[in-house]
Amino acid sequence: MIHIDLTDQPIAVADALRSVEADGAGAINTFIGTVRNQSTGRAVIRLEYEAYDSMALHQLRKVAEQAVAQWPMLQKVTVIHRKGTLHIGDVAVVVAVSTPHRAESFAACQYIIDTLKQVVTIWKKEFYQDGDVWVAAHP
Amino acid sequence: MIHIDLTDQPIAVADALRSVEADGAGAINTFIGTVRNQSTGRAVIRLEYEAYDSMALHQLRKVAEQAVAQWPMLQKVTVIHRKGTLHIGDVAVVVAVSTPHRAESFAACQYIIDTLKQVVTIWKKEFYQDGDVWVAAHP
Amino acid sequence: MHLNIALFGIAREIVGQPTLEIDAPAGQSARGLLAELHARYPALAALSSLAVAVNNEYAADDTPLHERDEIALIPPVSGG
Amino acid sequence: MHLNIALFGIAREIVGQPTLEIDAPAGQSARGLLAELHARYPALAALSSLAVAVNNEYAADDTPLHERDEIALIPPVSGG
Repeated sequence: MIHIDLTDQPIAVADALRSVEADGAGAINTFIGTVRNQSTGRAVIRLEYEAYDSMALHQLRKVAEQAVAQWPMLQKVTVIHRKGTLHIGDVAVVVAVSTPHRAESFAACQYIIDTLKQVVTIWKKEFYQDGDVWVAAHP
Repeated sequence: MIHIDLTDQPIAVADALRSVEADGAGAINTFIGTVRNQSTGRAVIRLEYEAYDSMALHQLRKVAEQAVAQWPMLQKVTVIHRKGTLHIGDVAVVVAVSTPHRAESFAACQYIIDTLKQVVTIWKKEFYQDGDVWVAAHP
Repeated sequence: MHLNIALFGIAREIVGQPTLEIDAPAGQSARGLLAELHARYPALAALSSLAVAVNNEYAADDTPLHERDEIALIPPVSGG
Repeated sequence: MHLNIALFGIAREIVGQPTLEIDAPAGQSARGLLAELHARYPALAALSSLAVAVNNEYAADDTPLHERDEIALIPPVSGG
């Protein structure tokens, strides 16, 4: 019911969507995060995700479990996060959830991506023409 | 930037997702509506969507344009609705939007599917073992 | 004047045909058309809602109808 | 006691290595460890936040550390 992955290979988005299909679930909401060509006004060339793997996997599962506790109608949840070097347009994260009714699919998917960004031990370094920055590291 | 379709062929979900990719859009939200195996407690065997095509296409485009007016950061919007006979698990509708930031991708996608359900001239008839019902027709 | 009305979903089933031709007084409004159709087909009154569309837009109650308009009867929609 | 601390992201760069071995008094708390590391690596104090993780969970300030614990320093996360 909960599928979690952290991978250095390209994320197969179509497979992630299929993984949450369920005959009792009429609503599937999916959030896909991709690498943008700019960040706070600077042109991004590539980025690197570093992960504390064991803790990231543990925390991802906890976030998904919290979502299921909050929205018991959740049928299936898939969260896949990429690590390593990514280029413009590459998929960094996919969250997919299925529910019988649509409002809960939006709420649960948004809860998972919002919470993931707060607690999951993954770090993004953006590379520009003239330097690089660990995102969110400094105030 | 806005892609609308009403089709009697199976919806290619992966193509719909790809259609909203944009280098400036880091967030893609997708809602997929599929045929559930039950509705208000009755087992559904199949359903049929009937459409007033010209008005449905016109209204779908208006809904997408309203979303762009409300969230000017929207980069691309794709809405595809199926018509004809569908079976359990078939995809009935796909809404996909891309934005630079994620909160707006959720809000715009939810606005589109919620408004679609209120105004777009498509009618669903559910078939059960022992009868059929035009959904929402009667109070 | 002569109006051609397209019917869909349960409205099509109640009337028993996909289009309806009716004679109406010049300047007939959407509201007037609905009253006429409710009188002819009482089952239409049991629907949760029934709107008139003119040229692919929902019509206000007092919208005047014209012979050349594309007119349709819109029972409660249920897409998505 | 002897603690092995895993370092990630900008914390790894500030310290200049992916793990750190330090001696700490028995019963050292997460807060105490952070104070010690801030003293050794002042650049850590400039971060928006810095947490201690013990066995894959975020540790409270007063969580006591043990030699066998898997301890990590968690600078501001930025996944997604």
